[in-house]
Amino acid sequence: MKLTRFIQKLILWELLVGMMVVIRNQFRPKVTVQYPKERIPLRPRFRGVPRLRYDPKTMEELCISCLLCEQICPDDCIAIKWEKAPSGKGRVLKDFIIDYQRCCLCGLCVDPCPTKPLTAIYMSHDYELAGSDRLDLVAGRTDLHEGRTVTIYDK
Amino acid sequence: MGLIEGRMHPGIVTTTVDALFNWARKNSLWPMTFGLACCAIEMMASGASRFDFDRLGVVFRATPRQSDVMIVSGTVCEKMAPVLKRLYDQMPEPKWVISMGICSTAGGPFPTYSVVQGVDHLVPVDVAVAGCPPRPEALMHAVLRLQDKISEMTIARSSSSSSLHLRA
Amino acid sequence: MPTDDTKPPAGTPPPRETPPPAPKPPVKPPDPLLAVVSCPAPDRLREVLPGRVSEPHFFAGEVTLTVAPDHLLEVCQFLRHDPACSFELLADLTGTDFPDEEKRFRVVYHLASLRNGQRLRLRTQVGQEESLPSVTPVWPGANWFEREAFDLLGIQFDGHPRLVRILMPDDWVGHPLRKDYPLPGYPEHHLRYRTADITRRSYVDISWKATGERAADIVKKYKGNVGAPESAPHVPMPVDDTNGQETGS
Amino acid sequence: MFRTQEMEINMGPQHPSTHGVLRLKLRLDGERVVDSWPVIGYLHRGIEKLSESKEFIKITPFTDRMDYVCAMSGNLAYLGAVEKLCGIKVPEKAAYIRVIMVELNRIASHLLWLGTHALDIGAMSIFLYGFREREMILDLFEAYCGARLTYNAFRISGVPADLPPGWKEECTGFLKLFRQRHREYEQILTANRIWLKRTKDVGYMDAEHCLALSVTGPVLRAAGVARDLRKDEPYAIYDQLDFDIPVDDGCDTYARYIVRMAEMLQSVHMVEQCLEKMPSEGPLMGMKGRRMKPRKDEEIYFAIEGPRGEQGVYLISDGTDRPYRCKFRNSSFANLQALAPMVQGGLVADVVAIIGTLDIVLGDSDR
Repeated sequence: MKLTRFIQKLILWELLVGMMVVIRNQFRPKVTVQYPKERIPLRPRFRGVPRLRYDPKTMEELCISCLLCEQICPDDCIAIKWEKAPSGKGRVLKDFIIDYQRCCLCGLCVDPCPTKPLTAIYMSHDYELAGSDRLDLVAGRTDLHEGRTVTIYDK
Repeated sequence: MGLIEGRMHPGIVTTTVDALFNWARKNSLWPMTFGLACCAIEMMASGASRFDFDRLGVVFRATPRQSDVMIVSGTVCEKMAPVLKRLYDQMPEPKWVISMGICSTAGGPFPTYSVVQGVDHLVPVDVAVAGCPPRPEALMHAVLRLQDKISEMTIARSSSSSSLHLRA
Repeated sequence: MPTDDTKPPAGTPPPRETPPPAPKPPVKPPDPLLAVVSCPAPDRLREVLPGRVSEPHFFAGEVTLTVAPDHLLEVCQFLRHDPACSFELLADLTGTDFPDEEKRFRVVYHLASLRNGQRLRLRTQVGQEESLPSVTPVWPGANWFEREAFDLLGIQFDGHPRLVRILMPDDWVGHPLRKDYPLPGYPEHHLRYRTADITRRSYVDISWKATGERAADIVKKYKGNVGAPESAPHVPMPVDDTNGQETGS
Repeated sequence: MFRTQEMEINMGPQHPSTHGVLRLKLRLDGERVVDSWPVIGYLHRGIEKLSESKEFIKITPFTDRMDYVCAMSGNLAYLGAVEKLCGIKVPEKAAYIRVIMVELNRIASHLLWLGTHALDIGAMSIFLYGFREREMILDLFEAYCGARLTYNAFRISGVPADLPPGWKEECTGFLKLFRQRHREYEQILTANRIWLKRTKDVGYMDAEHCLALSVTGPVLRAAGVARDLRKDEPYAIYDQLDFDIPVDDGCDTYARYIVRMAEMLQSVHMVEQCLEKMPSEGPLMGMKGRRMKPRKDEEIYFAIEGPRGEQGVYLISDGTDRPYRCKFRNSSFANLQALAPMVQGGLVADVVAIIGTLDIVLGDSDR
């Protein structure tokens, strides 16, 4: 027993074992993602920046200006402007601004959204959000519907 | 600042030299490890095995003297602000700043007494990334975007007083 | 001191002589949150140090005792060393500001006993001009907690080894966790760098002036007004004057 | 003969091996550390003050950003406190999902600790391997709640969503793989003579001093005290799970390494049990609506066992839907107090190992 331990110590046994692990890992499949060329498929529940959507059938505004998302936002980054509908019932959305400079992507705004089954505000899969200026990161209603224009690299 | 910058008028010489300089600069962007908060973990993740940052020529350096770009990743607090400014001043020219995450971009979710509401009050920001924290791909996207910006730099003399001038 | 088993050894909690004090008549239906829990500490305190602490208050399975600042150290020493209580761990120490009350700050000590598996909250009130005895002789770990309470609330602790600011810069003015301190802070107290006015929705508000356009275009128009990098005033780099001042602990 | 002079050096706040913005002033006599003075607060964001102006439901995202390496347990500690204050019951299935997430995140947190700690000491490859496995856990989180680091995965009284289809299988596959990989980490490090030389008898602190300095978590367990709130004060469904508390009495950096490595395996064991025992049907939220009315002028302290130690939340209610005071007792803050006594008398090269072994997160300590 003592002899084996002595021999193990002499031939740097535990370092050899560790080196074997490293060598074994050389032949494992590579995990590196070549980002601009290939992209990791996002999971369906991935939370990118929040965006607005139209009703897919009628292409009308889904948001009913109930202001619930504005109230629940922990960062106060949502601002909604609305008017009374001409018919006197309901509200008409005038503008919807999300300040991506403040948004912490917590997803709380989607929870109370009353439009069912599709929520008007949803967490998109946009994650390439670099802007050359911080003020590029304020998204108005057009941006929220169509997505911000971002250069996508695929070289 | 180098010796030749801002001395020549735009011409065939400057464009050739520009191409060489910018190629060299943009493909070896060495950021300083300036991890402050949550985003630092994502920055580490982008340097680790899955999103290997070295592929883009981005090698993290632990000292400002050897780095070209400062990735401010995390909340900049009032106590940290002088340190950040000092480290930025220690970096050699030309230098760039990527503001990673909303905390460093605009104070983020913390409009409080101790948080600097945007690192652009301290240092000039070239690329600001939203997200809290941004995915590692988003940081890589910001680096690619910064490379685009670098490739438009010129050493030619410009009308403005600044010798290092962005044509864009 | 601590043993390997966290379960109380047989017979360690002494048999209780008196039943726990009757709670206030519960509102009906009886709230499970107000149930009385068994804790030997109040009874032991009543036996050994009568009159030092108030009657225990029970809420959600937690026991709260109120103690006057004069008796605080005595009670803490007892709770730490008495074998029936044996609160070895000071889990937390913090203060709260109640500006309307006569004694402004409420300081709580969360104690935990590993040997007996008990928790206890000690509570005391202290005024703005008064000071509390430091419990660092009893639990040395109270050092940083007391520094934090001093830093954020301005509570003075007598006998603390080194009561200096811990979270805020050394030259900060004011105690931010007080209720009369505004959340964005006082602009003149931001000593090192005066950042742009900390207002919520500053950019969003601007963009209201014209709706319907892309927000980026809107913002670009008003860029000069909102502390963009070009317009931010140049602030000279202050000297790091804290260097070397506070060495040694 | 030779006159020696003590020298003061300054590590941080921007230093590659301080794990965040910790500043450490050291007074050195040659290579020996005579005295040290940790300076924190470079990441103090005023979350406690901010919480006082927010409703209970809005504070959860901020708890993510305190202990950002293990955000799930921050969420659980805060929500547990709110549920205790308001007397809300959590459905059994939601409790199971919470425990699965917290334990997975504990593995991820320990992997990050292992990678950075080993990197500081000089083992590079373990950093890459650890992050490779950590990414798998982050993928699982992304599939469940949609975020990689700051999850906001739970809501008051439950969880917002069920596990997505196929998640259980993916998780089981990961756990199986992780047991293999865990063996590889042990093969690289546990008997490695360089690792032993760098960690044995470094940063010694016995149980008495740990308790006196309010140190909890793996540091305390590596000093021979089997203190684990999951066993001592069971919350969620930990009383239905079968697990051991790894304890070592080495009191040094190596003992903490052994304890954390064993904890990862225990977490794997716990997640496996949860996946097995979890009811397939059942409600996910215990209450409807968002308004909550806690009892006026009551205070509550609720603590869970985070990956770094006791993670507690102290709330005072004033009867409204906002807390009057919200104090987070975070383990890194208390554990950092042990840094100065630990490095005292040691070599300056060991300071890095000791910072790593405490497993501090500065967002956690500065709040």
